[in-house]
Amino acid sequence: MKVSTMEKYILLKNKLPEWINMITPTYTIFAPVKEEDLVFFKPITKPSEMTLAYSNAIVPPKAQMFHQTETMFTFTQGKNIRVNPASLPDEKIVVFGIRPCDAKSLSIIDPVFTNDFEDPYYLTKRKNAILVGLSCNQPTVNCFCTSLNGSPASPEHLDILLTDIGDKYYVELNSEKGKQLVEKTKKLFTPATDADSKKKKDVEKKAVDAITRQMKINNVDAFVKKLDTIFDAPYWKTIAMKCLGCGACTYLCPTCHCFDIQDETTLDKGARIRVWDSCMRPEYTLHASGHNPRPERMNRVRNRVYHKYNYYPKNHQMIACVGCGRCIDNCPVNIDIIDVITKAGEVKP
Amino acid sequence: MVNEKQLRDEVKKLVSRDDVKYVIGYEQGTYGFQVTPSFAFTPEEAERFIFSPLCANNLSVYLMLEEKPPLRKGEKEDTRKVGLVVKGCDARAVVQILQEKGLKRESLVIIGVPCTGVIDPKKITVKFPHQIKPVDVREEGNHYVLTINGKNQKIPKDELLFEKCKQCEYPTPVIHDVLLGDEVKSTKKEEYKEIKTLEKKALKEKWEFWSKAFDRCIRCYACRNVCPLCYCKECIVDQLSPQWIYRSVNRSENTVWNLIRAYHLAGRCSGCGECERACPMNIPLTMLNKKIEKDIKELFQYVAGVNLEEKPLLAMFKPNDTEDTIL
Amino acid sequence: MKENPYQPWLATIDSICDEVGGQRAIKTFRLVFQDEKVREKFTFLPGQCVMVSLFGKGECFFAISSSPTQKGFIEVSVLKLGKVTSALHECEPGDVVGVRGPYGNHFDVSGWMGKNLVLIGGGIGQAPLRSLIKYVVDNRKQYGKLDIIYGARTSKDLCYTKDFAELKTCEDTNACLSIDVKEDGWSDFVGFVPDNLMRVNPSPKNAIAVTCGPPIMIKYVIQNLGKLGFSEDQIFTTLEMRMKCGIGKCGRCNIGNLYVCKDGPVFSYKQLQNIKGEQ
Amino acid sequence: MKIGVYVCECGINIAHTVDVEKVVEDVQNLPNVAVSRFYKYMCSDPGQALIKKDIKDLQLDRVVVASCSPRMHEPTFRRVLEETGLNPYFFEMVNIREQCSWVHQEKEKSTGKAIQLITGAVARASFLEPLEKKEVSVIPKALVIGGGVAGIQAALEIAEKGFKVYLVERSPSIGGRMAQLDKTFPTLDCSACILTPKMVDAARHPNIELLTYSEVVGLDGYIGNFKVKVKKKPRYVDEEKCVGCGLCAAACRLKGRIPNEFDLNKGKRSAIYVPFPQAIPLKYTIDPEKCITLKTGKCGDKALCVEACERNAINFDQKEEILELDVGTIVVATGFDLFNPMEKPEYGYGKYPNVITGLEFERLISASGPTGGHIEINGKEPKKVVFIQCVGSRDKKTHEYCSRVCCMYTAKQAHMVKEKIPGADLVIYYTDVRAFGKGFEEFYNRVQGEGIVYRRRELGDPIEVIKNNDKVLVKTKGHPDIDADLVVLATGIIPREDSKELSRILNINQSADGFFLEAHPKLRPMDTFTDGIFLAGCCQSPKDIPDAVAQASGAAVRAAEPLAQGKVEVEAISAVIDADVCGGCRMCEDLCAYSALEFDSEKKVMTCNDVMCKGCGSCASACPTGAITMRHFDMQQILAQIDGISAEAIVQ
Amino acid sequence: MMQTTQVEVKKKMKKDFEPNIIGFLCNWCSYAGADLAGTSRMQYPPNLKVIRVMCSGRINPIFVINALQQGADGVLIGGCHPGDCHYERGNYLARRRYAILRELLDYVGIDPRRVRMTWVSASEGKKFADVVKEVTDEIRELGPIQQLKRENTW
Repeated sequence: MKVSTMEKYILLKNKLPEWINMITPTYTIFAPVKEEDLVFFKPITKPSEMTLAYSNAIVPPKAQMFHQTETMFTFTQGKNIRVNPASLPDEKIVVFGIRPCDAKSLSIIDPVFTNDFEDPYYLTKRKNAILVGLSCNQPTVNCFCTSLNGSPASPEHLDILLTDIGDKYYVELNSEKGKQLVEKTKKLFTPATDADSKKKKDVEKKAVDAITRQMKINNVDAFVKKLDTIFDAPYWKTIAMKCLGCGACTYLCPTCHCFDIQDETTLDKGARIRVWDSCMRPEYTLHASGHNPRPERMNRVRNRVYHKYNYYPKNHQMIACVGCGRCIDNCPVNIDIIDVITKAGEVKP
Repeated sequence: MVNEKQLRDEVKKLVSRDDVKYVIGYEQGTYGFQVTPSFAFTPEEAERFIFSPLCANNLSVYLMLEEKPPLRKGEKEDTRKVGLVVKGCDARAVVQILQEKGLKRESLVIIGVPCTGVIDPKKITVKFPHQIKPVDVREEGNHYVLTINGKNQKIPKDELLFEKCKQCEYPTPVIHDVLLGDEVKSTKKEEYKEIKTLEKKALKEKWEFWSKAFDRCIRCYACRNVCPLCYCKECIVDQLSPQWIYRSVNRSENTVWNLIRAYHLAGRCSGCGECERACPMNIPLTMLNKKIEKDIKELFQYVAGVNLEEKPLLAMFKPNDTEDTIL
Repeated sequence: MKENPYQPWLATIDSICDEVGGQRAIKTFRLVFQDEKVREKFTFLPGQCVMVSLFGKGECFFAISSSPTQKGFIEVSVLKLGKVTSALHECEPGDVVGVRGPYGNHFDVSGWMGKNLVLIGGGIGQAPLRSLIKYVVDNRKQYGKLDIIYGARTSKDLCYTKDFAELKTCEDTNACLSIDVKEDGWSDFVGFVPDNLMRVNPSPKNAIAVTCGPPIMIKYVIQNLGKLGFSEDQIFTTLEMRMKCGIGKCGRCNIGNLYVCKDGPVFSYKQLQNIKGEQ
Repeated sequence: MKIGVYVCECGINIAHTVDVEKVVEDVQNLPNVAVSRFYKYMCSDPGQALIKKDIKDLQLDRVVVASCSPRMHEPTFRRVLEETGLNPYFFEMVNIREQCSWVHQEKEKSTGKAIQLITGAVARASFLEPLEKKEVSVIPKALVIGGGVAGIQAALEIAEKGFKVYLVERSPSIGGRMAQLDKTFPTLDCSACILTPKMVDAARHPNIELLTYSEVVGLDGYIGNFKVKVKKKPRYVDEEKCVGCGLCAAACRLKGRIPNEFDLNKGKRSAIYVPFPQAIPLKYTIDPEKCITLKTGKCGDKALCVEACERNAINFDQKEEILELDVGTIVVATGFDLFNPMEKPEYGYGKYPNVITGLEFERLISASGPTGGHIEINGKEPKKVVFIQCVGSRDKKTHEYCSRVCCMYTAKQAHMVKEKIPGADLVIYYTDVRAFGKGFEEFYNRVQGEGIVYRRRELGDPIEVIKNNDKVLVKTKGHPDIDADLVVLATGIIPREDSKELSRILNINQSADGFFLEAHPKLRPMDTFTDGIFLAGCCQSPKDIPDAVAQASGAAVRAAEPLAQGKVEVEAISAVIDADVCGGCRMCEDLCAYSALEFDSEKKVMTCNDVMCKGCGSCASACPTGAITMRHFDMQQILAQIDGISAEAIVQ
Repeated sequence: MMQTTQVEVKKKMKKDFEPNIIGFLCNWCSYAGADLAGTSRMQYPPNLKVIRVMCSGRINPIFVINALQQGADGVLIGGCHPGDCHYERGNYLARRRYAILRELLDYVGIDPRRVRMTWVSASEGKKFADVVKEVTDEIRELGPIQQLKRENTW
């Protein structure tokens, strides 16, 4: 999918609405929309609905591929049991304004939904989606993507990346999909100059420099091994003391992908639905027998950390964290993953 | 505000006692204006304790959150006391928990802090969105003085205070073993201005307001988990048979969840506002809780969390309770 | 796009066998796929599992307790415990359920050819072993000595009594039953399964031991196998976790980085010792 | 799961507004429904046999019957299930008669509603759980409240069956209203003559313990195991010692100065008294509100009664006692009050001595009454007597019901006047004469034949009684005025003043008219909705003596049944507490009116006493953790029922 | 002109609309009252479908909310008159719960007239019929419930 030589263009800021208007008939456009001081990715019908002066969406755009609630199929109950497959949407979508970190999160969770059993719900939407990113010029307090080999202006996991370089956007086409999206609207774009490229680099550097909080993981492999040695450390208990066991961190995490499956019914019909679930809840692992392999909050907090920084790297060779800082921003008791991981590195085995 | 040295000394004294397991207080958080709950098991750990206008958390939530794994053979139950730093509204939650017999009074040592109001972190981060280093916040009369990068900034209290604090009727903890500092008397009366304004609106407007708010709900249940009085062993939303509230996240289920949560706190909510603070989706949850608080005050002359001997609101009745809308 | 892995095939309950009654009842359900093509296509090996759906109630993960050598149906044994299993117990022959699978790994039946097998089960834990036993009995010549050690609390809690009656008459098969407490008319061993294992005293030579059952039993069985000289990689067990998807996505059944549904349920003792994670 | 649905046509009661065929057809398709049928009378033997056959042949495990109110036939059908070996609580009844076919006219809509209701029931049925009936042992004793003729009858009958009976009477003597009557209609037996032997029997019966001058003040427990609190008021006379000689009363300083309530204040008594000469027990009682010693602590130099009493029976130190009785069943026979005609001032009652009530008239003509049976008013024998019927009865403003006895007692009283004052002029104002009982019509004809004038007036027509010298003028619309010497008002029977309080103590219901409510007006006229408590006599509705006695006998039989059985089934519907979920908040403890919920301080959870629990479910709906399940009305069942009723496919 | 027709259409729709009303009636008073209305052949609209419970105290506010979720346009709770509860106090407890619930529903914009409570004794058949008429008319006027109802997009 990736194109070898990235094509680079310029889109004047005042042309952006035109571009969006041009692609709106073909694509459902999810863009950042402000509501009650928060930003959400929502379908828009006209460019004026969106806001691009934002740091990041409260709910990560993983929700556009991996719906919080999804009907897997419906069935009829009673005498004539029938299963009716849910129709998978063939709607083409553009996630506009997605941050590079969130785009990376999708690449991170892709293998889970792919593995031996392809998840049709996620993959259909993922394949039908074009990610048009927007570089993060003003990282927030808790942004730390650079600690995880990310960059606020990296086109790596995107189809297209836009970078605000003053009165215009520096446009990088990073995939065939991205190219195709621009193809029909080529007239709005002009090729980027070296000066533009330099400008982009400057903007990126400024943004990188603005990220002041750092998580200290020097070597991923070493850190994974380190965690293996401190699994039983009392450290986890001290972290978990504060934890309330709410699911805010998991629901808002762009790489968390756990779900629950439930049947919802009326008298004669029903649907099997899946909803986001959270490993922070005791019910998550509770056996019908009453046994719970992760009975205490300590087990669950540790599992969450290990899942991202130990199990995931073991299985998929990457840390399942992009450094977006949402879990830090939204923890009611200031459990701070930067702090947790940095200090874990210092714990003696 | 409280003298921190006095607070630490008190906590050190407590944790040195054989019958005290640990004391829950506040310490400096990891960035900016964050303050975080802190557990002192030893006098050294008590050194971390602080108290400032940033100490918003209601620590009484931890009283019912402590997990007690089943005892092993021969193991004895740890019956040592837990110490707790409480503000006015936190103390009401403690009273309510004790009243509901969730805990025994003897199992607690309560350090009361007369409270002159705490800062809403949402309000302060809007003003200083990129503050990473910890900030010293002091109170001076009607102002807060913030020392940021060596410079002092004076901000009127009203701009930063939680709304709940502006009409607090019980700023001095109604229950305590030790009271640090002088009692703060309230001259305020909860006016429920916001509630009354909304009440008067047309049904359609009210529904628009709330459905929009509930639509945002992602059912992370932070509101529930942060609430000191939501301590059911199994919450109704987690029950599967019967399943009253479907796990689907949509307007109907979200509305019902939020209504049930509020209803469940009828006559129990101490008004600490933690639910709203914890909500990542900015749902004005206290407006639901306060509404019920107002109603039960008016209908049944009932105030939660101020009297240890009070019986639960919904477990009793008066023969002449309101009949207004009964056919 | 491949077939939707979450969507079950319809299967009819062909027959139900009451294994154990009472509070913790166990029933074995024989399921026949409605679609003939599925019936043909569905292949599995002992140890593998299926997700059985009761529409409107939910899904549960069960080890297949019949053997791949038995064609045209699969069987699952169900302990009545939660919402779905209780509802399953209410079902009658002719009722329709959903089945998807097979999932998970399996006993290494080809790798174990020529070896002596010691199969140690307790209670409902016998279900996956039953599949293996049938498989081995049906391919008897390819395996060495077969020791089956199975126990339950009382004689009424023993599953598959009919099978055992047959097994006892089989040559080269040593089926040793036990119950925990003495009962009138019980001629087999009285005592716990790990003790019965010591009594049977199988040789570790060229042998594989597989144990399934309650965690506490497994713990002592493994200890005793060690005493008998079995090494870590000679001992296998199956694990259980709360499951939802069955295909390694929903997240909850992990032990460390392994998912029981996908990477298990069969693990060697050696493997388990190296996993950091809650079991 | 196999559910059988049976729809009853109830003759045409249901079928005329509900298309049962369509109902059966539609519900056939519901999940889990194995069979649905309709039949003319489901409750009939063939109807029941139909269900039984299906249960056996089709192996049904739940049964839904759509017919009349479950308050009527639920037990019938539960028995059907039981007889086939199915748990009786696997039954669900749908009310498509009282709450559907009888109250709606449009066939289409009633049919739709019936389908919705049945769908709800079917949905609920699949979640029904088997319940075990609970048995409790029965204390082989009974309590009868009220010592009137009904109470006496009930007590005697229970006692005769060999069970101990406490007969509680609030006044100093048993006998009740009947003791106040002179003659009884239509046979003109002397009331006292037929009642007194019964009173004596009751007093003498070894199984009956009389508790006169006593009141029931509290009740706890349940059928088979009631705990009754009885307040025994002090008589200030030692009952053991008093022989009823009456010397004390004769000696009393207040002799002849206190109006006697028994004579409706027409006669006079002492402060120490028996209400009437045949009182049982014949023990004297000191009126604490009148007795000088009790009021002032001193009565002259020495209380004369004390002096007079040879047996030293008088004891001013007696105190009120609270007795606790354990009984298995209770018969309530608390009788009635009479309408107070002061509420209808137009009759002049209370203003003019010439206007008296029927009961006052009874005392007047009674040989043991204040005048020794001589009819006199203002010291003269009346020549012109007017009777007015329906005073406080059949009157929307006061009491809407008919008191049933006034027509006949008025006829009887008129007859008595004629007998004693042959020349008297008698006019009876009536609206309808209701002479429905045995011998009533004959008696009415006889009285008419005696020259007594019956004048009809419409119920709405006012009658006015005004003073005319020492007589009164009775003015009636459409009739000439009558200058009468005596006006007798036939006042109606009304519920006792304290019946509300008693209904609360006993936890039984009152109907709209204030009388105690029977469990079923036709089929369970003696039962209340509280198991183990039965009704007899006028506390349930106005009755004449034979009806009261008949009902008392019936109530006695009902009350004796559990005593004879020795055990009784109590409500299987009760709360269960899941100890794993219970948080021990003890909220429910305060809620339960029956103290069925107890805190287990060791396990720190609540426990529910099955037998004490009445199954109201208040605790379950208040339990914050949802630890309390209300059997037979659990969340799952109700949820399913709502779902079924509202199922879109059906509602459309 | 155009406007009037629209209003008329709207009115007509309201008239045609048959609300689904769920009644939770206590066994001892209001259910008996409903039975009496039946034996007295008092006519009332068929929209109310009764769920019998032992006592109004059994009615958890969640029942009401759930009924509205599952498609009831209105809910009627029936209990014994104050002081007459078969279980002494269930109706008093229910009354408190109801008062709070009603206020709360109103506050979030759900017409509180959709949830009503009534005291009907076993002898008040007429009252029961009248209440059902009144409630049905009122809810018919309010139209189908727009809030709370489960959409079940599947």
